[in-house]
Amino acid sequence: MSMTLANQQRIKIFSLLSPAYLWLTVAIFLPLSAMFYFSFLSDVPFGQKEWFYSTENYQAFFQTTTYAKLLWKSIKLGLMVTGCAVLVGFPCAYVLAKSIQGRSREALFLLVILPFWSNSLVRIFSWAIVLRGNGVLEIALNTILPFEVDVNLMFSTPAIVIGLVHSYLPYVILTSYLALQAIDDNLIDAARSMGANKLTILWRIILPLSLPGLLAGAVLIFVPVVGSFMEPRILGGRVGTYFGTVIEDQFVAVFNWPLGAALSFILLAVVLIILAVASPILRRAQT
Amino acid sequence: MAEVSVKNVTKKFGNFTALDDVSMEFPDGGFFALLGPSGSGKTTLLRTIAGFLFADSGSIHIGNKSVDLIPVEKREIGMMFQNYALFPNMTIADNVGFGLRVRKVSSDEERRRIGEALELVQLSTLGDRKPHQLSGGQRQRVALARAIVTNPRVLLLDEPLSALDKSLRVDMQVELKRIQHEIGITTIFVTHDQEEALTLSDKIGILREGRMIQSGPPRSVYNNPVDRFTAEFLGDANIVAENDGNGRLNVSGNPSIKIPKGAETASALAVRPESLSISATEPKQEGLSKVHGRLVQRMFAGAMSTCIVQCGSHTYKMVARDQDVPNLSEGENIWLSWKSAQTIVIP
Amino acid sequence: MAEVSVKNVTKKFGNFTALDDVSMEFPDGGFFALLGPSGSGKTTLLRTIAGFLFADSGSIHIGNKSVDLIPVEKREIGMMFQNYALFPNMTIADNVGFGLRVRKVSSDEERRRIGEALELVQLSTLGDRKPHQLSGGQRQRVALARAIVTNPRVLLLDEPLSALDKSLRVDMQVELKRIQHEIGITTIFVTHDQEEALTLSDKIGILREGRMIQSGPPRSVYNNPVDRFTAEFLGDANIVAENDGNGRLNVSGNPSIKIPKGAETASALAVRPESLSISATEPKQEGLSKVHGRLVQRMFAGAMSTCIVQCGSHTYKMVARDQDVPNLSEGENIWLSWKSAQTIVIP
Amino acid sequence: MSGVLLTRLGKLWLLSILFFLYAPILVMAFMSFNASQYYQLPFEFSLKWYEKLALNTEILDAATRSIAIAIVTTVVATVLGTAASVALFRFEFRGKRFLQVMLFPPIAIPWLITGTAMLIFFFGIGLGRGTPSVIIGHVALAIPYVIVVVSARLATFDATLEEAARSLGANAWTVTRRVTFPWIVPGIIAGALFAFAVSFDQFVISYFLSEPGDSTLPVLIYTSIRKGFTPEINAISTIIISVSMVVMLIAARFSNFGGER
Amino acid sequence: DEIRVLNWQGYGTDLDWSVASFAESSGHTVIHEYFNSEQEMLTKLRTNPGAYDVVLINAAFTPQAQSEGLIGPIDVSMVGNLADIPANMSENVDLNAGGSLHGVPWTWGLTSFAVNTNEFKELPTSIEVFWNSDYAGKVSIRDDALEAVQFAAIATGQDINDIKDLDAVKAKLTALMPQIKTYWGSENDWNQFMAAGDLEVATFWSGSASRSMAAGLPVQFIVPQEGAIGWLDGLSIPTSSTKKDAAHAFINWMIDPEFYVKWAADGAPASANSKAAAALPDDAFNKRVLGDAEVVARVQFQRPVSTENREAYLALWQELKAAQ
Ligand SMILES: Nc1ncnc2c1ncn2[C@@H]1O[C@H](COP(=O)(O)OP(=O)(O)OP(=O)(O)O)[C@@H](O)[C@H]1O
Ligand SMILES: Nc1ncnc2c1ncn2[C@@H]1O[C@H](COP(=O)(O)OP(=O)(O)OP(=O)(O)O)[C@@H](O)[C@H]1O
Ligand SMILES: [Mg+2]
Ligand SMILES: [Mg+2]
Repeated sequence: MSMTLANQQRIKIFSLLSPAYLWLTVAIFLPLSAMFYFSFLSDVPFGQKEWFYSTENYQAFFQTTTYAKLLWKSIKLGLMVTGCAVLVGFPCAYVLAKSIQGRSREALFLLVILPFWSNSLVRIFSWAIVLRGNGVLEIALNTILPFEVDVNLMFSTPAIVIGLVHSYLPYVILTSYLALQAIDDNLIDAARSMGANKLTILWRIILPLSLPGLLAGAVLIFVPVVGSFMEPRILGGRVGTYFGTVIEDQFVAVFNWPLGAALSFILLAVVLIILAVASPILRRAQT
Repeated sequence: MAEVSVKNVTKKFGNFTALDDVSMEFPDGGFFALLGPSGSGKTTLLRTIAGFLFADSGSIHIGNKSVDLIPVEKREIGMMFQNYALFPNMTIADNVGFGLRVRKVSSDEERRRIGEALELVQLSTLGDRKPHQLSGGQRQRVALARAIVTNPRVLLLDEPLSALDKSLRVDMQVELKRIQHEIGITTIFVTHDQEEALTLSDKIGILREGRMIQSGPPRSVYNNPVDRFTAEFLGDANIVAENDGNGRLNVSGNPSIKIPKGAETASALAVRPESLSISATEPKQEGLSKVHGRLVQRMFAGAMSTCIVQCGSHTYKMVARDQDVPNLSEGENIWLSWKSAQTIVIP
Repeated sequence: MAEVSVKNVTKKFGNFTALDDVSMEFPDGGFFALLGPSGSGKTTLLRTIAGFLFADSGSIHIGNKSVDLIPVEKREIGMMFQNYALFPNMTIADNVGFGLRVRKVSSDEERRRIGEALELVQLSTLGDRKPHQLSGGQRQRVALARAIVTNPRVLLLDEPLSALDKSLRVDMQVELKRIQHEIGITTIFVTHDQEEALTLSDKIGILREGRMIQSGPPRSVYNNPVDRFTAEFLGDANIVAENDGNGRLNVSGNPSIKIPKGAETASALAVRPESLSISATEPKQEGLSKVHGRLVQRMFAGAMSTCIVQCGSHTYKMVARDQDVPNLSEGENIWLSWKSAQTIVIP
Repeated sequence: MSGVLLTRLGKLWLLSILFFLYAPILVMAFMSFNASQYYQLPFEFSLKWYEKLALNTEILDAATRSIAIAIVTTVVATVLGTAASVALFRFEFRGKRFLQVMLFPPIAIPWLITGTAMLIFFFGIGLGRGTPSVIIGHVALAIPYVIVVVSARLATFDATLEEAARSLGANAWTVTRRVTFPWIVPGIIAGALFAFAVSFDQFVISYFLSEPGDSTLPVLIYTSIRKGFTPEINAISTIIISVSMVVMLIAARFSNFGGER
Repeated sequence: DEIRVLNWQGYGTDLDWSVASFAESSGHTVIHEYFNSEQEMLTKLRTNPGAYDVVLINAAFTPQAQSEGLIGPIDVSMVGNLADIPANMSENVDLNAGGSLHGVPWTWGLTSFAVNTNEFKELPTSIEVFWNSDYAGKVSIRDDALEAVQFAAIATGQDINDIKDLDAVKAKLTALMPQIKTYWGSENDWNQFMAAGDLEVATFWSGSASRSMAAGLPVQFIVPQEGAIGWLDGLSIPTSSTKKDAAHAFINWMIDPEFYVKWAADGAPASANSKAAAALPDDAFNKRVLGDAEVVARVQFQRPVSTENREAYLALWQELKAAQ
């Protein structure tokens, strides 16, 4: 009976969605489709090079264990970085949303994102200065501590994790903040009146209610970290070879685009599968 | 299970004083009603007792011990919020069971007690729904069930039955009374329903603009209001005489209104609508105060009817069962009378 | 300003039927009350009239035109929500002024009308506050002011006064009546307060489990309930006789209960608590039905007192003004009687 | 009291995290005042990098261009992204899950690949390189971030508020502007800040799509790696961060977007 | 005209003073675009026809560019300074791919290694220093498959352009891995790591080394007795260039001794122009080290690498890296 009302709604949805998705189509989906097409070619079809269709690029992934090993390493890195960022960032967001009031909250809200505005390369090189032996961290610790310590975190997995957590922390802080700040304080009061301690309230009330925000943040971290290459390369040194760096090599150094594209689509597929498997579990956790 | 006392509590929001030197005793195991106009500080008082708000001065004692340093979750209270505060992410059963799970009750026992509580509020079939799938009154009942299921020492209820229809409300009142009686929970509840306050409670407290104006057993507050506000707020009151400002009562030149002994300097005299009798002719008995007037309106309101009578510049309201009101029509000249003992002296 | 009619509306949530073939007419400019137990579909019906929910079948007409294809914002309604739905980011004045600004009212006029509306709900001084700084009753009044300030054609109020104390509620009732009268807004309100429904409305509708059981002028519904549920829901009812299942009324072997003519096959007979008289001795007048019993409890409830009387297996409830009840003590043997004309026949 | 203690601890935690977030920024600023070209310690104060920067029109031009592109990107991406998230979150329709999943490729596929793909595609359709292409690319990369962040906020919106507004006669646009929008402002602002960051720090897309001679700051920085980028880069970064910080703090002073309930 | 030059950043052509004086003398302005690997350079040429007028190509890649039709023959008559370039350079087979000159020899240099002189009392003379456990964790090589493999080929005494025993190379590199602290990717990395003391021995380019030394870093470039990798860079003109005259003029200016001497002062690779080399002061790095005939004899110049070999090297290198 609400034919036209439904139609009106359809028009509304369409007009809200189409600009963004059209834009994405032109600038991302179509180019990526071209890339997807390339991933089935033997060589890029430019100049006078010869090429033919093949799935050899995808086969390459399975021919050696190198790629699978690196992909697994990247996923582990993604989980580790996401985990650290959530553990570090969520409490932060909570304090920001619930303990800080008034103007200073707005200011802190902005300050959290601001580091993001610096160039990532400059930021990572700065981390290098901090983390290396005889670097800022070691000097600072030695001036504070009464005994000599020797900190050289540079070129190690911890260095990569620190650099990546730093780069992506604002995502989880802000998305969690957005969700936390919307929780009605009365709910927390109600739980307290029933004798719930802080931990129970966190676990049973705050976490489930802020889960949409927390998850958005986690996804925004996990997904790019799995494909990251710059931070591992610069901060990881010898151990900094990941799936992302291999893809980068294909594009920047070796210029085997078809293989690079194939590897990225494998990466995308794996990431989507992980998200698809995780989402029902998480949705159940929310209730 | 524990007596509650509120001692000289003052609470400000910014420079607005929501509670102003409020004191009241709530003896162990009693049933207490807080009344007051909208915005008078009832919720604020409950929240202070619960421990969500910290008094600017004064203190709260529960079971003879100051709880000023004890956080909410250790006070062993059950609280029902005016806006319910149901957990939107949990089912009804989980909402009700929250307090039990916190107390690490065995899961059998938990299930049993959730079942009982839902039964009590007549929602047994809705345990699996989420709060947003319930009607207003259903939500209110879930909140009530949630507050009582843990058998707290003190039960604080903020308008627990306001969204319920009369028959359900009566059922709930009976249950609340039963629980309070059986387990002896000290219960403090805020209500706008005077009948509820008067019939259920052992003691009522009347708040106005953050001050506790009067407290005591319902009948005594009803019959001996300390001021005109209370007289008019709790029940209804026809003011029949007012102090003329020179310390003498002014009965508007109506000598047939008898001023009780010792009340000559009271601030006002009042009579309750239900104390009035209406008659077409002047009643002749001894000891009656009476006024002459015109029946302006007769209104049907179910069990009771209301008559509005205009007597000079005063408008009187009288209530009675329809069958107890003589057959008079609007516009007729009539007499209102009352036993002088029923005149309320407002000091 | 416009008549509303609800025609055979059915609404389901999943497989739960919230409204089941509901029809009701709300003539132009009237004041209508919807009553029903908690969860009976009152809010659902209001929301369907407003246009937030689409009926699964049936249709809604406003001003003789079907509005099924007209979106909420074009229906020119004013709606007050059971949970208020105040805009948290706006001040009280902005909340109230929202509908005006949408209508592009000049800012002078806007200010004036916001002022008036806030005055009406007695919140003039709080215009600058945010909703979270108000008490429950204050929020409710803001919601009310917001719904009426735009002078809509139809006003839909979901328990508009439930959080208000009696005197404020009476004030608001008077104002609502005045506005409805002056501007002629068709007003439909949900209430749990029977007195409110009976005194204010031109017509009431009683919902139960999604069905409209009875509708009509208050007095007629009160005096001629169509079934036992209505009899007991609206007001109170003592069931004095029930059908024995063979099509004959069973007066529990009490021959002094007179069965009205033609009521021999009715499903039950009832009498309202306020119809009863109580006496220590058997009343001898003609035309009275009567029962003998024991006064179990006498309860003070302000204007009215309630007596509970046990008569064999039946429990009777009687209400009257304290002064109209003879001086009897609990436990005494007494007679209850009523004029046979006051026996309610439930068909 | 334990509550107070916990609150204190919480604030302390927040402060340490802020310190963590700013540690490299501080080092970056610190090094811009250090004389050594190779970021060698010990520290030796010098303003020479700022002096050099003042003469380096290439860096200054690139910085200005980057800021301009980032602002345009932020505005466009925020508007489009917010609109889309409103549609995705407030309505039910077929294909919704698909559209939501489609937000992941731009985030998941390394920018390098996306950038290359764009380059090829834009050449294919004859758009070629240049600032318009750069902006198209930046906006596209920023949109998913805006949508994800704004949606996180929308998830907490109480739909009866919209109903209330509609009952008062507000049309869809007014409802959005006056009721929905104020509630999601914090999300929109966060989304906009991310969009700005995505664009302002976007090296790959700009690298592929900008025309020779008008590269952006990140491109300049990235390509100067080979030769060695000098503390001049730190100097310009320090200036940009300080200025943004001042602007933001002023904005925070005069506006209220942290959300309120 | 405005010409566009594609080159590594900071590699001679984009010096401010030179661009300025070229503009002054010829009236042509110069705009630069940079690449980060030869492959990227090729791709840029392929995907941006018409965008560049001069491009720097390593001689090992010139045949490929020529065979793909990306670059065209040089008009020798328009490059007067070509006369000063010795025949061994100008007749280089790779630069003369397709039978005519496609790249004007510009600079050449070595890929060998440099050490931190603070740590080395005595400079090493053998490449084996990389495998010396004293320097474990202080060693670096560039993250480049070809360079790594050719480096190991030298260490195992093989011809870098014709590696017979790839297993030996792999074994040598496997043994090298634990010694490595990090891979370096750019000159900037290298300098910073050295300056910070992270590294003591690292492969390096001769031109870069001279720059680092000029900037005051305590390093010394070593050409070990086992030999070193040599490379030759030429300047080419894309077929699609529309400003060929200006392009030729620019190339001519680039191999002019006047330009070179000034460039060499702040660190440059060796010039292909013998006059330019001769004009250097005696203590200049390029004259001191690369001018030594005994050193030049040890250099193995890079030739083009076949696709199969390139892929094999890459697989080897990736496998080694992934194993870390
Ligand atoms: N989204 C929903 N899903 C399932 N059931 C619902 C939903 N919303 C309401 N209901 C059910 O529909 C019935 C009618 O609800 P409605 O809110 O109309 O009741 P009501 O008469 O307003 O009650 P109250 O007086 O308690 O507010 C209730 O039983 C409620 O549980
Ligand atoms: N956060 C606040 N800031 C300022 N004033 C407040 C705040 N909270 C409550 N108030 C004011 O304090 C007074 C008391 O509020 P309270 O909620 O205790 O009233 P109440 O007696 O419960 O009223 P109601 O019956 O309407 O619920 C009210 O006038 C209210 O406006
Ligand atoms: Mg309250
Ligand atoms: Mg309702």
